[in-house]
Parts: sequence; structure tokens; C-alpha cells
Amino acid sequence: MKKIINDPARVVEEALAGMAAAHPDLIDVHFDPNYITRKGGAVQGKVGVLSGGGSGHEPMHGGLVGRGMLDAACPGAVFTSPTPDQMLDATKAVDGGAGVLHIVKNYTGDVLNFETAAELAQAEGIQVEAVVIDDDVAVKDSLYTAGRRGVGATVLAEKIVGAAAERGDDLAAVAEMCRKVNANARSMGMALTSCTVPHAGKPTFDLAEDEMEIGIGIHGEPGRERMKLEPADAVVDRLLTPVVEDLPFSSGDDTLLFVNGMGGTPLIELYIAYGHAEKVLAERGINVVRRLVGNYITSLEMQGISVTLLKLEGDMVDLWDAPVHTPALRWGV
Amino acid sequence: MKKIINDPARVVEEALAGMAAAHPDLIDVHFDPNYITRKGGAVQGKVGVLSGGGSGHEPMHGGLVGRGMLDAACPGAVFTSPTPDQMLDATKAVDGGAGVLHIVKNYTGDVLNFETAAELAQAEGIQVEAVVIDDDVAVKDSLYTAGRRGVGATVLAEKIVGAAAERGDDLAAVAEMCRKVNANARSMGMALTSCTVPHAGKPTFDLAEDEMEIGIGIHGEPGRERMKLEPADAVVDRLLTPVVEDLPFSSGDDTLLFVNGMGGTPLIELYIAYGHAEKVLAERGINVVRRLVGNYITSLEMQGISVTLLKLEGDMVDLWDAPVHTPALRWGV
Amino acid sequence: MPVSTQDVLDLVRAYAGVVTENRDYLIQLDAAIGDADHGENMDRGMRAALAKLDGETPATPSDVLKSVATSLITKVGGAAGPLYGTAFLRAATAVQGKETLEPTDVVAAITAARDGIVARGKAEPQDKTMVDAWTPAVDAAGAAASDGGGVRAVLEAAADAAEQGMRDTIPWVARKGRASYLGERSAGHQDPGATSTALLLRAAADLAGREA
Amino acid sequence: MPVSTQDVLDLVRAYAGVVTENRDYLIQLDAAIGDADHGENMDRGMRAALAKLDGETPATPSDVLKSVATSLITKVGGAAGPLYGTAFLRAATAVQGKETLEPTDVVAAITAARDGIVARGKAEPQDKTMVDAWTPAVDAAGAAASDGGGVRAVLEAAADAAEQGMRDTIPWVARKGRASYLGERSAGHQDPGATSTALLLRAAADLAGREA
Ligand SMILES: Nc1ncnc2c1ncn2[C@@H]1O[C@H](COP(=O)(O)OP(=O)(O)O)[C@@H](O)[C@H]1O
Ligand SMILES: Nc1ncnc2c1ncn2[C@@H]1O[C@H](COP(=O)(O)OP(=O)(O)O)[C@@H](O)[C@H]1O
Ligand SMILES: [Mg+2]
Ligand SMILES: [Mg+2]
Ligand SMILES: [Mg+2]
Ligand SMILES: [Mg+2]
Repeated sequence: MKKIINDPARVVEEALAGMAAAHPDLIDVHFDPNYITRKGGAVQGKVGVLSGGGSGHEPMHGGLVGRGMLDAACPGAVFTSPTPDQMLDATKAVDGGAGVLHIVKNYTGDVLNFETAAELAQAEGIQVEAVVIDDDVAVKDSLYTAGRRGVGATVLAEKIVGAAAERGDDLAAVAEMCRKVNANARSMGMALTSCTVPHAGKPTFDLAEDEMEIGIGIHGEPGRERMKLEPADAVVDRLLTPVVEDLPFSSGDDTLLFVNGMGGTPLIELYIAYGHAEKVLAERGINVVRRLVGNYITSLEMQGISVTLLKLEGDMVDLWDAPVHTPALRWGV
Repeated sequence: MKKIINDPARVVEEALAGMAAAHPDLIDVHFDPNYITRKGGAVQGKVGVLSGGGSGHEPMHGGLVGRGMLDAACPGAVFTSPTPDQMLDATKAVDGGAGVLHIVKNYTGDVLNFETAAELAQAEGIQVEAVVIDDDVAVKDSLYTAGRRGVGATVLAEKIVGAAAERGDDLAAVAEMCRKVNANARSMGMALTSCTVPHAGKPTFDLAEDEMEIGIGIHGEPGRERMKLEPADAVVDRLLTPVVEDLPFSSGDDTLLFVNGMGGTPLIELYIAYGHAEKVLAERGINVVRRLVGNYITSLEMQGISVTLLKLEGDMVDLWDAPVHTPALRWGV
Repeated sequence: MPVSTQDVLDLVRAYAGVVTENRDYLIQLDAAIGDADHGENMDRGMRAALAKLDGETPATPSDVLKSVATSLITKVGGAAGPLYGTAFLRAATAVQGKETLEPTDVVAAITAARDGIVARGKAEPQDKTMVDAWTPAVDAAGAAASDGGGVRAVLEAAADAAEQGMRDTIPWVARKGRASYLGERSAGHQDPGATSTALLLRAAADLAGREA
Repeated sequence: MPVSTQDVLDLVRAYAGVVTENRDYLIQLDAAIGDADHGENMDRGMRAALAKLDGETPATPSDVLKSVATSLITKVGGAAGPLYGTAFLRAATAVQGKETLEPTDVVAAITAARDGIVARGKAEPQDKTMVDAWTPAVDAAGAAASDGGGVRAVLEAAADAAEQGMRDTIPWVARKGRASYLGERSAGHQDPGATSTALLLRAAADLAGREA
């Protein structure tokens, strides 16, 4: 296993300590239980926005804490949802009296632990609403299964919802906006390589030099299908077509196009993918009016990409453009 | 070779097209010869700041073009310095009458091609000053060799010098600031894996599962030494000690600490390295007053890190803090 | 011989050992159809449970089970944390106040555990989850008890049935948990959670055997 | 027989073919002590040179050399672009105006090329660069010419000496170019630029041989 780490058992804590050192002006990092809060803590009268999940997806979620985005993030062990005690303490820390929104990615573990945390917080008199993100079209949605995974839309939702909370929307409105973003967003991802979970010590799966996995999530799990490598344009088509057809997005829609790297993908490749994705959407008459390109929701050092498309309605664009000041996303300030 | 590309021969052009699509508000991309300019072109009366080098180091340089940083970037073929015709056209495009600074990384190819470009530009009546960056302490400096490589300090110089030009400093002052940043900065890097140059199709070097390369540059070249893998803290010590002792940095110095990923290194590892680096500097009494953590000067998909330390003097801090608006670095706007 | 508080403490210690021995095995099972952390999660959780119990003097089997539940809920995370945590919590409630556990209490505890997991996770039989180890165990344990079997017989019936249920998950296509994301590709792999459940009940049966 | 404009055109075409054949070889040499692009750079440059010449009707050997210089300077980049570009440009100037080239002109052209490379790159002998192929070639060519050798003898002497110089670079520690960053680790590897230089002069000698 090749990683810049000291001890697999201390990866999360040491990375958190590094984040605290690197961003003293933006965040406070709390240990045992582990959570990150926006500098200054709860903003009185403002809805608190909290998210969390397993570690290994950096910069999500801790790198998205700050003005105009998340008030708190709860990092679990690598690829393991955090625990209710972390979520409860973080919820208390960021409740400004207007309640707290929990943004939960749709994984059994995340959902169950956030459920418990919400119960505990409500028991302490804190208003909590939870919205579950499930935008991954690689997984067929069904009442009889765990449903679709929450992936790229999470980053977009956290930005837009964070802005809504920042301007003073109440908990119901903030939660509604989060549901709307989730309803309007679809994603799909692929991998060129596996990642290695530090405590596992070897790659989660093996891919031949000429193979790729299509329809992966963000936990190094294998995808829906393994196939031969293809040129970037063909790969992007494989991801974008199901994304566009699932919502469906149609000609004339204004959208935000998010081309994401899985952690080990260099920007030069992301831009090649981005260029083709925007061209394909243009051919379909879909307007890309906002863009995000980079490694934002990752699977450790995995090489691969995901494509997320969000249909922008109402004031989503203004909320996207609103000032944000976090370690990973910053503009307008 | 596993990459999200279509054709090795078209990687640079397609990535440039993707950048143009992704950042229409920030940059203009010109083809044949290839160069990127800040939206709006030359700013009258302002010194133009231009840099360039081989591709494969993204976001440097093209992702650093924009208000408060570079006016133009010239991307060569992967790991191959650009050609004088690109540099000449870009220089003309960004000359606002106050002359143009060429920021050149110290590689034979870059130096020779920029020399020719400067001659050609001067022949056309444009004032050009060139500053060569050579901050890599892995390479012994000597009059009898090619000297030290230009690495991480380039990113810091481009930000600080770009801000100096933005506030209206003249060409001599801007060039002097660039020399000062270079004189005050030292860097060293290491690799866990090689990278694969697209037109080569296979890794530039092979590293065993338990080996690392210490003292690498940014072109996938092997380093000064190959050794057994070590824990993150030991690796950081190997990079930081020669960096600190070369200048030397001493107790009481105010510094900017830049922990950079080589392209395939996930943030979670960079933060672990950052945390230890800042701790070590604190033990030496060196104050870290500004920080940068991320993949900014890369070698394609290489996994590894580099550490750059800059001694902040005079108004360097103000220039670092000044507004910047580029694809890769943005604050204050 | 009924189950004493010490017996349950011994079970917790024994299971922690079994999980550590099987940590990599459970990680590999989870790597095939999940995210390669089940062994690490259970190991972290059981070590935390032991550490917590070291500082306590539980008076009843229920106290031990409640303490373990708290450790799993606060230290494990993932799907297994809340599910096993709920299982131990419901089991604790089912035998609350009892100094020792008779065979029928053991059946009640296992049943409550299974019901808690189903209540939280909403898994149906053959969804390829730990429920597919728990449910046959509950049925077999109940049958053994009504046949007048002692604690040992009840737990051995449970362990045998759980192991059978665990093996039965192999050909199935997962409908719950991460494995469900793989669709057809999840077939041909044994469910990690069903495996850790079978290991738990086998550890209990072995202890009962030791005592007899 | 003196060298005609057509001969120089043939040389450019022949060398372009040689470079394409040796593209991967030159890339591998550069991968060992550089950045794995020399073969790609030279191949890109020579293909550009051919394309440019296709649209031209050069009147003299000097015109051909100047055209190639322009292509290399504008299309190659890296260290090789300006160095080979300068070499061809200086060679062109050295034989400017001549319709055909006599042995002494050939020596003058090679000498000017080498001097141009040294002027730009400041490399000393044994710095492990292309200069270590050019300088022995210049000396050998000069000697052959003063011994009254013809174009073929002059170019064969140059090619033999360049190949020897190329092999001589193997044990040396590089002091210029990327390879110098490797320090001691650069020893034991043949310099890519010295290799592409030897290939150029060998291509020229082979052409001269063909004609005789
Ligand atoms: N809805 C569910 N109901 C019952 N058991 C479940 C459910 N979802 C997952 N599981 C069990 O949890 C196990 C995975 O646990 P673990 O790997 O620790 O958590 P995670 O899936 O969050 O990484 C699966 O093997 C399965 O037995
Ligand atoms: N200062 C120099 N003088 C002469 N030749 C040089 C010098 N620096 C490099 N070279 C030659 O250039 C070759 C490398 O060319 P190439 O790989 O195309 O450029 P780059 O090193 O920029 O990638 C080396 O093998 C060497 O022969
Ligand atoms: Mg998990
Ligand atoms: Mg090069
Ligand atoms: Mg798991
Ligand atoms: Mg090279």
C-alpha cells in the first residue's frame, strides 16, 4: 500500500489535525467525538447545515465547512458512516435556535446513524430535519432495495442549501431547497483503478490494465459493469446519457455541469472529459450556465470521474453564485 | 496506459478546449500557436505577467491565468517546454504598454525557448524581462550544471508577482519582486509512483511496491535517490529539513508553507503531511503565517508530494492576500 | 445450566477474539460486494466494548448487553454499528432484570435482537443481509427450546442454522445494503454481516459447550 | 560528387524516417535519465519539417536547412528544439548562396552547427549532451576533408565519430540538461540527444554512400 500516512488507524485523526492547522481562519476541529465546525460556531437565528459521512471523500465534507456552505461536518472512519454521538454534538454546536438540517447521503449506514442522531437531538429540544441525497443513476431505484446512492449532487446541494441558510431561510425552506436540488440532480461515475482502504491494505478490487469499471459509487466498491477501456469521449457518453435520460433533462433546460475526479485523476484529464460533456449537452440543446471541474467528492486515490448534472430552477443560480468561503470552495469573498 | 483521454497526440489541445468551455468568464484560449490569456486581454498600462512550460503540471500554468495572477500562459506538449512563437504571440497579446514579465522555470528547454521569445518580442519593440525560478534543493546548485530546477516556488511567485503587477508596479519592480520570491523560496519533492507520459504509453520509471523516489522534479523523472517507503512524518522530514537548512530559514521567520500534491495524491494524505510539516516548523520557531495545500504543480497522475517554504518579507503577505480570480486560485473576489 | 452475567461477559470477550481473528476475512468478504470495512468496523466496535466493560461491574446479563450496545452504537458507524447496536439493546431489554438466563430467555433475546435489526434495516428474508443468518437461528433456537433443549442445545441449534443461512446468502442477489448496488454482480459472494452473525452465535454455542 | 539541394532534401526525408523508427528508442533513453519525450519531440519536429518543405521549392541547400531550422524552432520546444534549430540555422548560414556543397562546405556546416549548439547550450565536452556526438564528428570530418576525402568519406568519418561519442556518454555523470538532476544516477545511460545526433550524421553518410 502506497500512501503518505503514518498509521492506518490514525489516518482520519491526523488528517483532521492537518486540516485544523491548514485552515485556522475557517474551521474548528473537535476530537472524540470527531467533527468540524465553521469558525465562530453557531450563527444565532440561522439554520445550521450539517453533513457527514465516511472519510476518504475529501474535500467533502470537512473541506466544505465555512460561510455560505456547511456549519458542521462529521467524518467517520474511512468509508464508514460516522456515529450518532458525533452527529449529536455537532448538531448542538451549530444550532443557532433555528434548527439544523442534516444532509445525508443514501447509504444504509449513514441513514441509520443520522436517524438515531436526529432522535437524540430532538429529545434535547433541537429541531432537526434530514434530507437524503440519492442521485446516482447507476443504481436502479426501487422500494425493495437500498435505493440509489448519494454522490455528486451532495456537493451541489451543500453549496446551494448553505447559501439559502445564510440568507436566512427557515428550516422548512432550507430542507425543501435541499430536496429540490436532489430531485433535479443526477450523477454517474466510473473508475480506471481501485482505491486502497488504509485498514484493508490492498486494493478493494483488481482491474486489468485494459479494463474499467462503469457505475461505481464513492467507496471503492466495484461498479455495475466491468468493460474494456474506451476513449474519453465514449466514457463520458456512457455516463452522461443515462444521467440526461433519467431526469430527463431536455432541450432548453438551464443546468450546472459538474465533472468530478475520484481523487487520483489529474485536471488535464478532467478538462478533456468536461469539454466533451459540454459539447454533448449543447448538441441536445441543454444550456450549461454554471460549471464545476475538479476532485471534490472522491474515493481516496482512485482514478476515475463522475458526471453530475443539475437542472437549475428558481433561485438556485443565485444561491450557487452567493459568497462561499470554505477550504475547498471559495468565491465572492 | 489508463487515462481519460482520446488520443495521446491531442491531449493538450483537448484539455485546452475543455478549459475554455469550463472557464469562459475567466480566460480566452488561443490555438496554433497555443496560449491562454486573461479574459479581456491586455490591461493598458499594467505590466503583463506571462509564464509557460510543458503541459502535465495542471493547474499550473493555465489554471493560474486571471485577475491578480497571470495574464497569459503558454502550454507546451506534455513535459516539453513551449516554443518561441507561442510565447511571442502571447507576449504581444498581453502587453499593455508597460512591458511583459516572463516567469521561466529553470529547465534548459524553457530557458532557451524563452530566450528566443524575448529576443523576438524586443525586436518588435516590447519590453521584456525574464526571471528564472530555481527553488528545488534536491538539485545541487552549480555554475557547471544546469542548476536547480524550478518547482513549487513558481506558483507562489506567480500569485505574488501577479498582485504586484495588478496594483501597478512597473516592470523593473515586478521583476525584482519575482527574483525576491525565488530567492526566499525552497522546495523538495518525492514520488510514490511514476507517471505515464501519454505519448510514451508506459510509466517513465518503475517503483517497487515498497519503494519511493526522493528528490524528484515535476516531469516524472526519477529522483536523486530511491529508498524504502517510510511513514508520512519521516517523508516530510526528508523534504523539509534540506528545505529549511538551504536558505536557511531561521527561528522567527514568517513563512508561507505550501504542501503540494503531484497530481494523484488525495487531499486526506496532503493534510496528514501538512500537519506534520507545520508542527516541525513550529518546533524550529518558524512562523507559518500563510498556507497552501493541494495539487497545484503536478506531474500528470503521479502520486507524491512536494513541500515549498517561502520566507515572507516586505509586502509579500499583502500581495499574497490581494484578490485573485483564476480557475485554480480564487479569493477576495 | 442457565447463563450467568459472567457467561455473557465471557461471550463478549470470546466474540471480540473471534472478530479479531476474522478481521481480514470479513474485510475481504466486504471488499467483494461492499467497501472493505466490515471486519475493521466489528473489530473496532468489539475492542471498544471490551474496554468499556473493563471499567464497569454489570449486575445482570442485561447490563452487559446494554453496555455492548452503547459501544457498538457510538464506536462502529456504518450499517453494522446501528444494526448490531440495536440487536444488543433489544436483547438487553428482552431479559431486563433477570439474574440468569434460561433457554427460553436466550430464545427471547435472540428473537428480540433479530426483530430490532429488521425494525431498523427493513430487510426481507433473502435480501442477502445478516437477517438471513438471524432468522433461521431464531426459528431453530425456538424449536430446540420447545423440545426441552438446554442453553447449549438452543445455542447450537441457533449457530448451525445461522451458518446455514450464511452459506445460503452466497447465490443470492442483494437487495439491501451496499451489495445491492452491484445488482447481479453481488451473486456468488457470501454476505459479510451474515458471516459476523454466524460467528457470534457459534462463539456463544462453544461457550455453552465448554460449560456443559 | 558534391551535395545538391535535392540531396539535402533527401537527407531531411531520410532522417525523418530514421527518427520515426527510433522514436520509442529515443523515448526510452530519455525516460531513463530525462522526461521520456526526446523521441516524440524529434519525431514531431521532423514531420513538421517535411510538411513545411512540401509547400516550398528551395533553391539551395541553405534554403532547405533554414526551412528545417524554422520548423524545429517553432514545433519542437524542449531543449532539443532550440538546439537542433540553432544547429540547422547556423549550418544554413555557413553555406549560404552555394548551389552545391563540396567536402569543405560540409565540414563548415557541421562545424557551424556544433558551434551554434555550444553557443546556446553552453555545454562543455563530457557534460553528457549532444555536443559529445557533434564535437568528435566535427574533428573527424575536418581531418577527412584535409586528407582529401570526398563528401562520402567526410560524412562517414563524422558518423563513425558521432557514434563513438554517443557510446562514450554512457559512463559519464551528466552536468547539463535534465539528466544532470539525477547526479550519479545519470551514469550508465546513453544520452538521448547524442543518439539523435549520431542518427542524423549516419543518415547523411548512408545517403552519400548510396550516391557514390
Ligand atoms: N438494511 C439492512 N438490514 C440488515 N442488515 C444490513 C442492511 N444493510 C446492510 N446490512 C448488513 O451490514 C453488512 C455491512 O456492514 P458494514 O460493512 O460494517 O457497513 P457498511 O455497509 O456501511 O460499510 C452487510 O453485510 C449486511 O449484512
Ligand atoms: N545545455 C545543453 N547543451 C547541449 N545539449 C543539451 C543541453 N541540454 C540538453 N541537451 C540535449 O537535449 C537532450 C534532451 O532533449 P529533449 O528530451 O528533447 O528536451 P528536454 O530535456 O527539454 O525534455 C539531451 O539528451 C541532451 O543531449
Ligand atoms: Mg462502510
Ligand atoms: Mg521535455
Ligand atoms: Mg462495509
Ligand atoms: Mg526530454
